[in-house]
Amino acid sequence: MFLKEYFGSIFSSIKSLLTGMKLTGYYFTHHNKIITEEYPDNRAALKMPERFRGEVIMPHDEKNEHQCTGCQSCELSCPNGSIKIITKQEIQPDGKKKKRIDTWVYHLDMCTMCGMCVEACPTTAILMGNEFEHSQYEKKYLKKVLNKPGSRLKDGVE
Amino acid sequence: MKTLLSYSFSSLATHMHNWLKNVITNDLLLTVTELVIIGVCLLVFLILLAFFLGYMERKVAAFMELRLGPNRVGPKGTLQIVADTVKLLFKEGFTPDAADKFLFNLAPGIIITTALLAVAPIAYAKGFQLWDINIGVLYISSVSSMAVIGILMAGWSSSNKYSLIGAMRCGAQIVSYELSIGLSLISIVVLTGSLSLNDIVESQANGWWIFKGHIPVLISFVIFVVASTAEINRAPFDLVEADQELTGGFNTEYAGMKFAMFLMAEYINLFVVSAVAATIFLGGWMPFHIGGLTGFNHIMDYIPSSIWFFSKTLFIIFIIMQFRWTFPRLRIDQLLNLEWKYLLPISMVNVLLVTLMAIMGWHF
Amino acid sequence: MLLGEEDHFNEEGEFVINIGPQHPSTHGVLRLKVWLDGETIKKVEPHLGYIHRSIEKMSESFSYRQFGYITSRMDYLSAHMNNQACALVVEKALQVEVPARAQVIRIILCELSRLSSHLLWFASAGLDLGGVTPFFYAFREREAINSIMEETCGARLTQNFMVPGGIITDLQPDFQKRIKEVLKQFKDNYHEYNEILIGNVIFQNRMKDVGVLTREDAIALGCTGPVARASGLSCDIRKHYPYDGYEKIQFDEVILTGGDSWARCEVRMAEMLQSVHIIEQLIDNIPEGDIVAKTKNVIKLPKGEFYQRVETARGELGVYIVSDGGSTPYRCKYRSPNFSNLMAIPHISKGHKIGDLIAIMATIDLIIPDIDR
Amino acid sequence: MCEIHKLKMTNEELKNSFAQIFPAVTFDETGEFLTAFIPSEALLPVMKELRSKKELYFDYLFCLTCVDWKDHLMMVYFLNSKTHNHTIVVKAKITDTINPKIESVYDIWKTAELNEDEIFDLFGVNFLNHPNLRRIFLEDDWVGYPLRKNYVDEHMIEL
Repeated sequence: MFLKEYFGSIFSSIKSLLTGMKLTGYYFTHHNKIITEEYPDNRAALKMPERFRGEVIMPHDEKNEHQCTGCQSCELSCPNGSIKIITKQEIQPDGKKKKRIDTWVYHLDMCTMCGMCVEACPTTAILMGNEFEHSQYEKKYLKKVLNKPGSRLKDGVE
Repeated sequence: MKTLLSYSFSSLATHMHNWLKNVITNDLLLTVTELVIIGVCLLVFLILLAFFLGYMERKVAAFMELRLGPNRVGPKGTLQIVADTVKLLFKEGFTPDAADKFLFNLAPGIIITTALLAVAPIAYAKGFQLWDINIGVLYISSVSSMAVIGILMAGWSSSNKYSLIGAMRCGAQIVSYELSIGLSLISIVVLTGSLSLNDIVESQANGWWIFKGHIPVLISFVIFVVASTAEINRAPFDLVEADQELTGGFNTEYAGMKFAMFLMAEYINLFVVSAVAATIFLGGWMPFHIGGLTGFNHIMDYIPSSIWFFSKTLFIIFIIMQFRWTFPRLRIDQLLNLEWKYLLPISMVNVLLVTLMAIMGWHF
Repeated sequence: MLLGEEDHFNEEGEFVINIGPQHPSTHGVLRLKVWLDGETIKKVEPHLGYIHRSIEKMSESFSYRQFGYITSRMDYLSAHMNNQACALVVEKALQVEVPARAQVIRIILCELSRLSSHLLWFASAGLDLGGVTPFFYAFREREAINSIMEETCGARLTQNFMVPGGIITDLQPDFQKRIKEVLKQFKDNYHEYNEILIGNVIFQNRMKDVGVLTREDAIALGCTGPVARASGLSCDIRKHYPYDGYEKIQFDEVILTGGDSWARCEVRMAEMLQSVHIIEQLIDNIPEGDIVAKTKNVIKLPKGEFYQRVETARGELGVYIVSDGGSTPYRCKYRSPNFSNLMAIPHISKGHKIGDLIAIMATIDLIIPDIDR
Repeated sequence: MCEIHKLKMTNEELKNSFAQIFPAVTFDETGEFLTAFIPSEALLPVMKELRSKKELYFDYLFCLTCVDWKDHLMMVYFLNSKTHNHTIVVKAKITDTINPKIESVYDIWKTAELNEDEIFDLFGVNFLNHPNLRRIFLEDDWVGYPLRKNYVDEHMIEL
């Protein structure tokens, strides 16, 4: 009885070990199943999903116009304080003074890519971009100004 | 019948000897010079071998794990291991403050020396053997068990608690598994009647022991492979290092060149045990023959003996690597149970069976 | 307290080692102080706080829309469930009805992340025991799940997809197709997990009769999730206190009575299949409609106290909000599953070997940021 | 399952049973769970009764926390019975905010050990008879108790 158990355990153990070796042996000989990618080499083919949240961007159209009214709801909704909007008073052609953005400061180093600013934006002036390679040698490069120099608010956006 | 490669090796050695004899007249100096030349050649060979095995292990692991493996340095990543070696060379070889500095620095040397000593009696090809000692099997089993001294030394002198536990595990593990290795080697010694590796290879001229010796020899082959995996501390028996438990075990505190020596010793040991297994069970450099098929046997004979030897060795190395990349690690008490409850009793009974077989002449 | 302030041996001749804070198998910066007698563990004392970010304190300054996002960083493998708990507690306080479509999508994504979390457990359990290869097999499927998360939610781990009232955006068009592909891939490869690790005799011997947690101890220690269910304790929040429409779904609560590491493994392996089963029920029946219920721009909770629990991949996550009627929580407490499960380690690892401690840690499956919060 | 539901107590029954243990208790039923208020001195005997009494049998302490109400600290114990599946919240008021202390419930529920450590660390409540009271998250020499409302962080960076 003891011997039967003893040898039975040996055989079942060897069987389970051989099952595992069969699997690794199978994958050793089937190189087409390889799942890893050679990352920087596949950059051309690498396409991030459209919704991927990599950074906050502010799209400008060909006339260098953005849609940000400077309402600061993104600044309020940001949990980390990574957005700072500096506004200025701009004199309109009709002589009225209006609040416009001066600089839209984005601290990428503090951003957690939660996307709440984009959710809060009433004019869809900002979006989440797909760029994810943000490494820089110095922290100061991570502080970005999103509105381009000389850009202005698109007409009709309030 | 002499194959090309083995012929050229022995004749090369003879030419060399004759040439040196003309240049150097002093007998002692001649011997020393020849030893130095052989030593340098051997070292270069072993370093290259360690490089190759390191590369092979990475690729084997990678393919089993659905990865590409090294692919950046050199074509197909072949120079990766060179890059790693260069990195290790330039790394600071620091010694911990609380360490026993003499022993700490001595330990890698001892480990690599024991690894190198075991290389001596291996027959690489027909007529190509560094040292045809008549007690080759005994020599190898005794030298390889000396590795425990180096590991204990490294673990104790590091003054690191993890290292100490690793070293203590090593003591228990290597001492236990020596027994099974010895017994499984004895079963072939019994069949051959000689301790010389050369004789053992010669005895397999008409068939390798693994085919001739029925199931008992197969069992001792399996036991030898398992026990020698444990002897050289490779997964699943790598409790001495046990990255996930002891963060590296005995070599936790080592870095740079000293660590590289441990790594090299590991690969040399891997080569040695595989070579011994190939020599003893798979016929060493003997070609594969099937009785009766003369034509087939002739074709087999034309394959150089060194190729036979290295392909058999590589096969066993591959098996041992596959163990490592397939199985999880054992626990220390299970490791000892495996030896004392399973491998040792089985190999003892097995030696009896083999002896009976040898006396009655039941083998082919 | 400095590391290594004790000598190698204390006065009783015990050997004291620190496992962590930097150790390969603590899965983070947990430090276990272990008193050893040879290889045998006499006592374990956890030391925490290496990744303490005071999420509870931070939540006190966040609005009710913001405070959920940071919980993705607690148990980062159950980010959806954590966000869901925060969304649910606000919904409970405001008595908002979540649209049916949002509920179903929530469940699908939660079960998907439970599946991916258990896959990561499988991967790291193999790794902890020295088998590196299972890691990659599990990550193959996990990668596919993460891609879906990336395509749908915009991030792989810290999704921040569930907001008070529903979900943040609608699904992407080929969501159902992608999920079906992943489920097929998972089911096709499920047998490999058994072949490479679960069925392996070494793995089974390492796991069986190791770290036995009895039912009584599981209750007393406050263990939840697969750890408690392996001890025979029925504690699935999805069954006992259903939320988001779990009451309408057919699934089994996996309960085993072994209580050892092996039972914990089996519970998780079975729960993977249950998650697949849940997703399969729902994937073709996602109702049309709104994805988010209307809530005010600035959410203010009524004065009072609210407690909401969800079943994350590791157990019961409770969110306790004390509101003083303002727009930020007055006090926010997360009853995290790992914090309670951690207590099981000192309790059950006594008398085992160091290797067993690693196996126990692997099967308790701790996420350290969730412990420290 | 049927048996569990049969034994599950309603809020009224729970109130009655609780009042038998500790008559001076006050209740609040506005929240999700029945909440019982007891003075902090009476905590330990009441809790022991809650745990051991057959028909109550609160064996599962699933959440243990503290709330700082500026003039007092409120310990909150969420209790559940795994046998009967009823839940109660016990609140104990600590009026002394300078040097708050309360009995540890470690003897009754083992899960309290780390939870009480956490509360000691972040609220500064001293737990009497706790086996190993220590700061688990913060450093041993940390000044102040961060989750108190009057805690001022000198290292805070204004954005």
